[in-house]
Order: sequence, then structure tokens, then C-alpha cells
Amino acid sequence: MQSEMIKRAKELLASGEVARVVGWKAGEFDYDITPGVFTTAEELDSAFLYNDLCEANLSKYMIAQSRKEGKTLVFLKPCDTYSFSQLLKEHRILRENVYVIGVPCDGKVDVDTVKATGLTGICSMTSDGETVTVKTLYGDSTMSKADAMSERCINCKSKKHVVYDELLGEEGDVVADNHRFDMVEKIEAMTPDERFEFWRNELSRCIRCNACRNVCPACSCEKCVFDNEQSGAFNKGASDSFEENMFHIIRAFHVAGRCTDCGECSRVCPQNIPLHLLNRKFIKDINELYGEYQAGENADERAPLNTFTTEDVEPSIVYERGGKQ
Amino acid sequence: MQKQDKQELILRISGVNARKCMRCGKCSATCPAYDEMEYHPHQFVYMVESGNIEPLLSSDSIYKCLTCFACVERCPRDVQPAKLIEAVRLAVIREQDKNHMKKGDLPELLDEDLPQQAIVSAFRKYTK
Amino acid sequence: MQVKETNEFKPKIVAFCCNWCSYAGADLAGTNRLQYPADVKIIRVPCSCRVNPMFILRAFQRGADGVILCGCHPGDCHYTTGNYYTRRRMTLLFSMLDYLGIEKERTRVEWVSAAEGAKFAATMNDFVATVTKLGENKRLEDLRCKAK
Amino acid sequence: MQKIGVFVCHCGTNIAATVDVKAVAEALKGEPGVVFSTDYQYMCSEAGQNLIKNSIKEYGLTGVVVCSCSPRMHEQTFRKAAQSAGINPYMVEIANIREQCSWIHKDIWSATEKAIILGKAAVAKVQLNAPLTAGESPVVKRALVIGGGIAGIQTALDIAEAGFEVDIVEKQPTIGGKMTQIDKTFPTLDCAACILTPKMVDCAQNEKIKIYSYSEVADVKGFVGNFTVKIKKKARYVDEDKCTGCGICTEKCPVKNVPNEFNMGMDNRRAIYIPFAQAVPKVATIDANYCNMLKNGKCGVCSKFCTVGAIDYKQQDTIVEEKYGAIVVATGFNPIKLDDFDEFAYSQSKDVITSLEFERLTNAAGPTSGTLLRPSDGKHPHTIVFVQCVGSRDTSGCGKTYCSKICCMYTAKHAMLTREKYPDTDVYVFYIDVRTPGKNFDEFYRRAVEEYGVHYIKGMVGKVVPRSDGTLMVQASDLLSNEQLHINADLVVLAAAIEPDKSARSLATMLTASMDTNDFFTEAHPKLRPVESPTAGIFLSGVCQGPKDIPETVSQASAAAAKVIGLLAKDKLTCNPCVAQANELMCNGCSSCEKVCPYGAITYSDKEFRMPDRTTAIRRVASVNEAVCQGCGACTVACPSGAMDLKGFSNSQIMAEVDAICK
Amino acid sequence: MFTLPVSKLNDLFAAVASTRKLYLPVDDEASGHAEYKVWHEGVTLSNALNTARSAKDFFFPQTENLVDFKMEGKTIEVIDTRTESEDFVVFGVRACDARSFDILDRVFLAEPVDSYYKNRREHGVIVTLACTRPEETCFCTVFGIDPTNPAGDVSGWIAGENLYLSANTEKGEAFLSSVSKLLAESDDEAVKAQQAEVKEILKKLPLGSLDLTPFKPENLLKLFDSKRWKDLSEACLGCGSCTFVCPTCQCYDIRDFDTGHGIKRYRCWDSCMYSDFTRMAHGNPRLTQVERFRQRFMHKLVYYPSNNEGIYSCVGCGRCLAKCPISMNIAKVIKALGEEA
Repeated sequence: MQSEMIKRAKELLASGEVARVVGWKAGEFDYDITPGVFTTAEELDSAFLYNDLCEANLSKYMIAQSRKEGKTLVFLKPCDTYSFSQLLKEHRILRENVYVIGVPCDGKVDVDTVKATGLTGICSMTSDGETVTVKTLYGDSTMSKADAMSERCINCKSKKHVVYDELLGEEGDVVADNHRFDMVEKIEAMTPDERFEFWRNELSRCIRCNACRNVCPACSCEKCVFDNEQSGAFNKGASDSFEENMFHIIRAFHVAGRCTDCGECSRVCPQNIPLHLLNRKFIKDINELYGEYQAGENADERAPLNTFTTEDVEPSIVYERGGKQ
Repeated sequence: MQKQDKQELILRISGVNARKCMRCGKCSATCPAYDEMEYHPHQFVYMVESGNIEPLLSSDSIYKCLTCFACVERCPRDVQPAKLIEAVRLAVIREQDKNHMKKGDLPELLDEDLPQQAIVSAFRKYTK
Repeated sequence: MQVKETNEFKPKIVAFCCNWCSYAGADLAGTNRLQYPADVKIIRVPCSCRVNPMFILRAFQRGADGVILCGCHPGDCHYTTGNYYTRRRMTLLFSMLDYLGIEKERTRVEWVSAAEGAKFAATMNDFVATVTKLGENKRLEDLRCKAK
Repeated sequence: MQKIGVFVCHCGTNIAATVDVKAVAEALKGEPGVVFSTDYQYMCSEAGQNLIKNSIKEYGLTGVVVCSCSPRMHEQTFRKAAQSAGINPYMVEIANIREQCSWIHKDIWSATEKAIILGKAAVAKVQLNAPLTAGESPVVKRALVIGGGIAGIQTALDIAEAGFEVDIVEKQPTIGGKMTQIDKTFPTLDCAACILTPKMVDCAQNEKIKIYSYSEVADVKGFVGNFTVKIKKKARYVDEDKCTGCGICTEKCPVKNVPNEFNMGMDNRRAIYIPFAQAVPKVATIDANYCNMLKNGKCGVCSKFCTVGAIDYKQQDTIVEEKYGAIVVATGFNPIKLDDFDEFAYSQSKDVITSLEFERLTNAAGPTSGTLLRPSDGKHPHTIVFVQCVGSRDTSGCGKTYCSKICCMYTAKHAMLTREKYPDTDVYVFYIDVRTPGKNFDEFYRRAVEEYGVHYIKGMVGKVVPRSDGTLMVQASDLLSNEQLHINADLVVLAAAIEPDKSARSLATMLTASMDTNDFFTEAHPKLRPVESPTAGIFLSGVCQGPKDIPETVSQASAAAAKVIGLLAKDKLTCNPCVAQANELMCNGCSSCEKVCPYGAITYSDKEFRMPDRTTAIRRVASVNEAVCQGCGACTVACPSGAMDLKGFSNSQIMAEVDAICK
Repeated sequence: MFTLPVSKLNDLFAAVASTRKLYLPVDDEASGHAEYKVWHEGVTLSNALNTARSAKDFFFPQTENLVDFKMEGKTIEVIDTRTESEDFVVFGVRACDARSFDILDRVFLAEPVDSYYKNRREHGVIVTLACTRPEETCFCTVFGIDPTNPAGDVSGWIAGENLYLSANTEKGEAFLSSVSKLLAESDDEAVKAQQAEVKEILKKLPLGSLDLTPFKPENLLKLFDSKRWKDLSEACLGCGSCTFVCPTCQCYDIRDFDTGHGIKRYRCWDSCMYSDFTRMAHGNPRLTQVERFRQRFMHKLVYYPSNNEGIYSCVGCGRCLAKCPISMNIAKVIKALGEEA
């Protein structure tokens, strides 16, 4: 796949159809892959990479890249295309300046997942699609790819590209029988005290580094309310537990109905807070109360919070449903 | 069984909301078994609604309904009179307690050829 | 003015009322001299859809123990559709607060028309009783604002 | 920092009996920004207002807080007082310490404490108030009426009468609408044409009225007082100015088999036609679907016979752009299609007809020249069955859930007229309920029964079966005698439900006017503003808003005209200054606000910005049309970045109130 | 040198905790990280190499209240909220973080002295622990840090079944004497053996050979003008995770919070990666992410050493390598700019 991608990228660069390519760049180790911009065939040859370790969602970069001179080629994995499509819907990306090549993905290997198994000093990590071989300072080992994937890939929602100009490899399908709401259900089934404890424990670790927000394709505001002294929500240091709650509730609310569940927030959180569980709660509620909705899937459908039906449930439903008392 | 209970039972079995009826009579107008019936489809609807169930239970009309569903199809308010008639019929069947087998009688009747479904439905019916 | 100190818990309740129905309903409750606790303080907004979830969290941060939002009955919105958006927004927000283990009874949406003075008073009485039972808001408090 | 004056009203004892007003005034003195605080017996009295005015001048106040009764009562009073003393009226805030404090609390201590808090909240809000100026927008003194039926005609005539220019856009070749097809009108039985055609002629002759016939609205931009509308004039292949309406072409045209829609397809017309004798404008129109010349270039007969050279086969659709101050929707209705009601054999038998077809069969200008004959064999029918509520009050999904309102009366009319003209005819009317609320309506219906011997039978028809002898077997129930009837009828007339014209939905989108689930336009208020759409500057006339008979339609048409005249009589519109405002620097261009705006007040445009990194960039940003925005604030919450705020109820103002209350 | 069997660690912790707060790395189940937590009975020392957040929090917390204001009418009352810090001990600090305190000291203890920092610093005792299993992201050796011989008030080693402790400062001496009952005198044979063993591993560290020679004051302009900054920073999200996990990043913002009863003036960590960092009336002095990105690394590798006798303000702990959402980090920057220079 990688060589095919490089070949297409070179062709498009050479023909002048695109001025630059956004893809993944090799790092010091196999797993520290950086999103990168390539403008020459040489750069592509020396550093362009696509393998089972390329986790980053490149769609958000297109907000800035699509405003540059000339067209930009971007490689998008199936789940990235949902983010891209949602951004298009919100007029954040200039579609005519982007050439999208959809690339297949059957789940990415995540270094944090591998480290969680107890391996340390990981100098090299390779995947052949079935098995992951890990070389560390203290010896080598192998594991099945399934054990090395992060939760978001295990519960992949779709292997289908919702937007592209060109597709490399086989097109996949929406994965209907994923279990992405299992953990949400588990939390819902807790007592309020347990839920409070659970989230306090998670959110109290927040260091307000903004990685979740800055990586989030839905969080593309010109100026975030939390950075705006005038907004009344300005909040830089999470000086009180309230501010931790406030930041995460409002952030989740602002992306409710727009979040495609790409999972980047949880991936990048330096404190391993399962932020996707907040977003998925909204997604689950929306699905249950207002009908199935997948952000980014359909360009014409109105976002659930920007529409209504006269028969919508009353907010009092919250008293009746949800977890234990 | 009290009058009200019977009404509730019939409404529950049928799933019909008799109050939706606006008394247009289209069900009876369309009914092919009309002349055979003592009580006509529209009467079923408002007799059940008013709780006047007894005459229906003892009337032949419940067996005259062909269950052709013409009334269901034609009803402009989606009341589904035929389901109501069916429910009255069921209520009669359920009420004839003495005709029921006891569940203890069942095992003797079972044999290898009896379809599984029949056994299950027999248990359901006779263990009411 | 004489000062009265009691130890009993008096909740702080913020009520957002839309200008056209609920604020008028509250006025009607007043005109009819219908009693409800003084713990309820009303903020007038043009429409229930003006209420940003941030306002609700802000109220809790600043020491509110309960927040209630009143608007026109669905279908009666002065702006035709505002309360339908409110309904979705608040349903999701309240569900999220519940998910985080924050007592869901502290937040409420109630539709009160301009003619429903009695309903307004009854709603406030009930809400104050519910929040009083829950006691002080601890889970969404900001300690900096509590310290006197 | 504002200089705020606080004025606490006693309202006699209404407030002072349960709130220690002096303590309130005293407590508020210490609030930031408060430079003056006092109390007075009656703030709303002239003396009270003078106290406010004098204090403003004396202390140089920039903001005023009045602790008094509900703002719904005296906000305007105090705003005017403040304005007359030279400060902006929107620098006044009211703390409602009567309806929401003194009247509901008995305990002085807690009522006073609450009054102080409410006062503090008002002070905190006024700190952040900004002077607001109501914008003004000019009014284009011209109205557009969409739809040229009796509703549109009446509205146009009334507006023109007041001296304003008004245009009618009608998609048919002639104005007149459904009423032209009706024979007589209930309950007076006067001839529809006799009362309608003079009005049509008035329209044509009124120099204030311009008729765009055979035209449609293609696009609407703008807002109240200033709409820009694109009107598509469909090619009729006849020069309207040249055509004299002599009708020679319509006699010579060799294409004779075009179903005549004016007679509900019960006879034929030519490919070039004038819908009916009294059409306005009386101009021929070529039906491009049938004209041989247009289809394959072979013919040209009409052109040859036209003495004034009006025929123009090369004519194209043209777009006219006009500006209007107000738009009246009068798009009317159609009977529903009866395809889903095969129990009545409508599509199987020619002798099962709709009421509108019946109108044509009894009309002197109709296919039978006014003699009631069966469409199948041209014989005189002896037994006629009328079926009411066909597709009305139907929740099964085939029809409409609402009552079509007019059918009871026109069916009584049909039955009565039939019995009058053909006393040998048996007439049955099957009804569920007979609804006759209207002046002389019930008397009319009773006359049909009592004087004309129409058989009214309570019950619905179950099915109609065409029989080999050409009759129709009607099976119905008579609920009162509890029997099933079988009637051999010669003609069955179905009172089909009426529905809004299909074009209304797309028009509503263009106008950003809201509709209900049945595609009827919704009114701004169901009781108090029944002829206005919630979208400012859009008015409703006739059945497009809900089923109506002619007198009701005409009164609503005149009401809509009155509203339009009221609007056009103004040179400028004063806007509500408490409107949404987009901060372009923070706007993402995501369109969330646009989607939730019920008024279509938000538009987007690409603008060039100097970015923080000193480059320039084109960004898509929202802007609010202050003339259209009504200030609900839905957009402010839909906006994730907080770029959208509401003047007078800004985020910071509301949060300041929250803070003050929760302190 | 003193020693104590590892099996008796709990006794040592209990003894320390009886007189003052004791912090030590503890495994956090929810995050899977080790974090510093207060010791109480039942808490055990983490085996992890290092904590997710650095130890700088003890002296320079993420947010801290500086002063309160109260407004009454037209007067403002200023309330000094400073109190003398309680004594505390941090146990298990690694060599890299131990070095970070020197770097922070040079900032906060230089004139004008930061009294908030100084107060905590004076009351804290640092007990370090030598590393035995370095990670691939470790490159402290590049900065001349010996992870087998960590600094701190007391240096510590866990070798075999024993903990070895050796005081480096007066505070350290006092600490050891306060728990002397539990300790026994010992030679340093076991420690030396362990050091030799670990040094073999250190030789294999993939980033151990990063070359810092180009990063010297005289190359300032050349490095500043490097063409590489653009592509290195291209994917930077502008978040603050690198700065917030960094043990030496010491930038903060001062803000006022209106509690409704008064103003709390507090400071909180800030990040030079943020677009509003050091924003002034005219705007941000560093207009784009390229400049912000450059600032961070130039500060760590050039500006700081230029002002501090060549000491780099990076300790090679590797946290930013592990945590950057886009895997861009100081090691890649050192390599890229080194290649160019």
C-alpha cells in the first residue's frame, strides 16, 4: 500500500495537479509517526510512510492546507473521512483545493496499548497485519495485532470512506456490530455516586494541556470559548475541580452531534483520560432519543442539535432513564 | 371478572384504542358479513368503549366476522375493528375455564411427532 | 432591618424564564399572590433557547443548588421553534450531568404558559422541596466561590 | 464604569408592606457603580419619573435600575423617562420586586433579602449594558401577491385601493383560481362567475396592479421592507401585448385532443388556448407539450391566422427581478388525488366524480353546458350519492388528518341544486358529521333536507362497485337505523379533501416561512396574528394557511391587505435593537446558527480578514440582518465559539446576573 | 552510606509520614501511569521508571493562589494569602527530575526571588532513586546526567533486596538522622555493581548519542534562521502537553478570578505553544506556530544555556517524546538541526 501511495502522490505532484501531499512521516522509532507535508518526490521517498502504526487523523490539517495556493493531496483512512466530511459540512475546508485519496485501514497498532502490557524500552515495533513484533532494550517479543490495537480500532465503526476523489485498495463497509457503547452502558449502570467517583478520578488527572481540543477535528473554532476572556468560560489552568468538569462537559456539548467518534481525543491525552466516553454518551443519547445519527456520514442531514421534531422527548426523560439511583 | 376488567382485557389483547373512533361507520359499511351479524363492527367499537361487553361475549357475531380485515383497511382513523372482534372472541375462549385442559394433562398427550411449537403454545394457552 | 440567622439549609435556585410565557406566568403567580419560597430568583431571557448550558454550569459554580429553566409549551414558542431546540439541548445536557454522577434532580425544564401562574408556583414549590432534600450542591461546586 | 442610579418603588404598600424598601435602597448603594440610590412611593407616577429624570441629570447617571413591578408593566415607561433625560433607553433595567417578590412572600426578612439580590442582579446587568439604537430600514412601497385566486385578487385590490403598487404572480395563464371553476356559491347560491369576474377585470384595469400570469416565483432574497424577488415568466409563445384575445387561433389549431384542465379533463381544448371566456389576461397560451410546431416544427397554423402577429414560437422563459416591501402568500389549494381510495372506484368508473368535477358538470360553461349528465353515457342520472369526508379526518395515512371545512356546505349546495333542477332525482348524502358553523349555514343545510328532500344518512360509504348495467352499487351503513344499505346509484360524487398547493412547500423554503406538517403555512400567532407568517414581511391569505370557504378567504385576504398597507405606509421600519450579533473574528462559518434561525436572518459571506499572523485570508462569516432578527437567541447557543451574541441579553450580562444571584 | 532492606520500606515510609507529608510514585490504575501521591498505610512504591507528570509540581504547582483582593465600596483590601509551607519529603525522584530542580532554581531563586517557589523548595526534601531500567525515550546522559547516580538531598538506590541511601546536603543529613533508627551503615559495593550493570544498558540507548555540539551561543542566529523549523513544526497542534509534562518548563500566566466575594489572583502554567502566550495589546509577538515551536526549543537548547553557563534546560526525561500527540519532540529537533549545522 505504501509504495502504491507514494507512486500516486508522485504522479499527482509531477502532473502539477497537487502542490503538496499530506501524509505520515517516519520518526526515530517505528511508532513515533508525525503527520507531515511533502512537496517533492525525494521527500516522499525518504520519509513517507503508511503502515499499521499510522494512527493520526489528518483531516483537521486540511482546514489550513486547503487555504494554501494550489491543491493539497491528503490520504485519509475510513474513519478520517467522516471527520473530513463533517468539516466540509461546516464549511471549514475548501473542498475544491483538496484531493482526497482514501486508503484502507484494518485497525492501527497503538504504542500505549503495547506499553500497557508491561513492555518497556520499546525501540522498534513492526506489524505484518497479523502479528506485531516488538523489540525492546530488554529483549524481543511478539503479540497478535488484535492485542496491540487501541479500543477505538477494536470497536471500529466503519471501514467505508464517505468522501474521496480516488480510492486505493478495497473499499470496506460500515461495521454495524461494534461494541463501542459497552463502556458507556457500564457507566450508566453505576450508581450516581459510583459515576461521580469514576469521573472525578478520571477528570482530576486533567492538566488542561488542550491536546484533546487541539487534535479534535470538531474543535476547529477560530477562538475557543475557553481561550476567550470575554466568553465567561475562560479557563486556563483548571484551578478548581469545577473547571475540570466545566471544560469537559462544555467541550463535549459543543461537539455533540458533530463528533464523528474518531477517538483522537483519548489517543492523545497525556493523562490517559477516556475522553471518548463523554462524546460517546452524547452519541448514544442522540441515537436513542432522536434516531441513529452518524456525524460526517451524510452531507445533507441536519445535525441533531440543529433540528428537532415536535414529538421529541421531554428533558424529564433523564429522571426516568439512565443508571441506578 | 368485573365489567371494567373485561373492557381492559379486550383493549389490551387487541391493542386497539377505541377512542380514536369518530363514528363514521365505514367499517360496517364495508363489512361483507354485515347481514349475518347481530352486532356490527362499529357497534363492537363503541360497545367496547362504553364497557358494554356482556352482549358481545354472548353474541354469535364474534364467529360471523370473517376476519377479512376490510374494516381495518378502510377505517380512516386506524381503529382496527376486526382486531377488537378477535379480542372479544379470545376473551370468550379464555373465559371458558372448564373447557381447558389442566397443565398436568399435557405430558400424557405429548409424543415424538408433536411439533415443538404446538407444545409451547399449549403450555401458554393452558397454563393461564 | 433585623437579621435572622437560621441553620436550616436554604437552597439557592436560579430560574431562567422566557419573556413571553414563563416570565408572564411568574408575574401571574405574583398577581394571584401564590406563594413559593424566596430561594427562587428569576432571570429573564427572551426565549428558553437563549439559555446556554454554560449559564447553567456557571450558576452551579457560583453556588446555586438548583437550576430550573421555564419556557413556553412546545408549539407555543413566541419565536415558533426556540423551545424545541431547548428541549433537545437540555435533554442531552441533563443526561450528561447525570452520567457524570451529578444529581439530575438539580436541573429541570418546565413548560409554563403565561396563564399558568398556579403551575409556576407549584413547580417552584416542588423544585425547591426537591433541591432542599438533596442539600448543598457539592458535585459541581467551585470551592473558590464558596469560601467567604 | 457606569454611574448607576437605583430607584426603589414602594408601589404604595404593594411592595413596601413586605419589602423593606429603604433597606433595599441602602444595600444597593454599596454595589459597584452605584452612585445614587433612593426609594419613592410610586416610581411610575409623574413625580416618580421626574425623580429619575432629575437624578440622571444631577448625578450624570449612565445607567438606571428601577426596583418595581414587572418589566412587562412599566419597562417602556421608565425607558421613555430615561430617554427624555438624555440617556439611552436600553440603559434601564428593572428588578421585579413586586410580582416576583413582595406579592409572593409574606416574611419581610426573606422578601427584603430577595429584593436586594434581585436589585444586585439588575445592577450587575446594567453595568454591562450598552446603549442600543434601534436600526431603521427603508420600506419598498410595493407588494407582491403570490397566487391569483380570489384570495390574491382581494388582497391585491385592497392594497391597490390604498394607493400602493402591487404585483400578482399567478402560475396559470389566467388569474381567478379555483373560484372560476365553481358554479354557484353557498349559502346564497349566487353565481361564482358573476361575483368573481368583475374583480378579475378590476385587477386588470387597476393601474396600481400588475399581473404576472403564467409566471412563478423563482427566488426570494431580502427581508421585511426590502425583498428582492425573481419572477419567472414562463414562455407562452404568444406576445401578451399584441394578442387581442380574439380566439381565432384557438378555433383553428389542429390539435384538438388536449384534456381541458379547466373542465377537469372532462372535455378537450386545443394546443393553443384561452382557459375560459372571461380569462384575465385574455391572452392565448400555447401548450408546448402538445403544439406540433413546438414539438416538431410542423404546423404554424395559429401564426398564420393571427391577424396581429402575436404568435412567437421562439419565446423563452424570462426572469424579471422586482423589489417589494411585503409579500402575501395566497397559493391556495387543490383537491387531493383519490388514487388511494379505490374502494370508491374513482379510477374504475367515469361516473364516480369529485365535487369539483360535479361543479363543472352543472356549470353552463362546462362540458355539458350545464345539463347534469353522466360522464360515461351522457344520460341523466336518477340516483346520486354524495360521499363526504373522502380523505378528510383520516389518520390512516391515506388522507389528511384535518377537516377540509368546505365540503359539508358545498355538498349541501350540490344536493339542493340537483333536487331543484331535477326533482325526479334521488339524492343521498352520506356524512359522518354535518358541520355548519357559519352565517346562514345551518339554515342552508336544513333547507336541503327539509325543503328539497335530500336524504342525509349518518354513516360512511364502505365501497362502490361498478356493475355491468352501468349503475354503481353503493354499500354503506346507516348508523342510526343500524343497517347496511345497498343503493343503486347512477352517479357518485366524492367530497375530496383539500390540500395546500404543491408549490407552497418550495415557496416556503424560499421565503423562510414556516409550515405545519400538512404544508399549511403557520401564522405568527394562531389567535392574535392569524394573517402574518412568523417571518416578518410575509403575510398569509386564503387556504394556504388552512381550509377556508370564500367569505372567510375574502375576509382574511382583506386582513392581510390591511397588514400590508400598515407596513407599506411606513417610510422606515424600526427594528428591535435586541438582536443577535456575530463577531466576525470568532465566527467559524459553520452555519449552525443559520440552521436554527427561524427567520432566515443569518446569511454568510466570504470576507477578507487580516489574520493574527498578519496574513490575509478569505473567511466565511455570518452576519445578522437586524431587520429580520427577532432576538430569540437560538443562534447564540448553537454557536460553539460564542461568536454569536444577543444584544441586550448578552452572555456576559446573563452571567453577571447569575453571579449576582448566586453570590 | 546507609541501608535498609526493601522489605522494611513500609516502616521507613511510616516513620517519615509520621512527621511530615511523604510523596512517592504510586501506580494509578485508571491511567496506567505512575503518579506522585501522598503516602498512607497501604500505599506501595511504583516500579515504573518515572511518573507521567514531572516532580516540578511540588515546587511549582499547575495553579496557585498568589493574593486575594476584597473590594468594599471604594476601597480595595489586599490579602496576602501566603502561609509557611509544611515540611514534606518527595521520595523516588529520578536523576532527570532531580536535575530539573537546579534548572528551575536558576529561574525562580534568581533575583527577584519567587517567594512562593522558595517557600516550598526550602521545606521539601528530595530523596532520589537511581534508574535501573531506562526507557528508549531516555536521553539524560546527553545532558551529562548520570541516572545511576542521581542528585537530590538524599541519593537512593534499590539494589537487590536493599535500599541504599546517601545524603548530599544538610537537609539530606537531617532527613537520614531522623530515620536513623531504621538504617544500618553499609559499604557501596552493591550500588557500584548495579551502576556498572546499568551503564551497559545506557550505552544501548537509541537516543544516547544525540549530538548537542551545534547548540551553542555562537550558533544562535544560524539556528534561529534554520529552514527546518517550518517542516518540523508543520504538524504541531499548538497544544501544551509537551510543556505541561516537561520538568523544566516554567512559564506561567497570572490571572484574576472573581469569586463573587473578592478577587483571587492566581498563576497557572502557560505554554509558549499557545497562540495567546505573552499576547500583548499589539497581538502575539510570535505570530505563527513556527515561531512558537522554535521558541520552545531555542529556549531549551540555546537561550537558557547562553544565560546559565551552558546548562541546557532539558533533562532528557523523555516525557514529551511519549506524550506529544503528533510525536514531534526535542530529540527530532536536535537531530534535524544538528544535521543542518
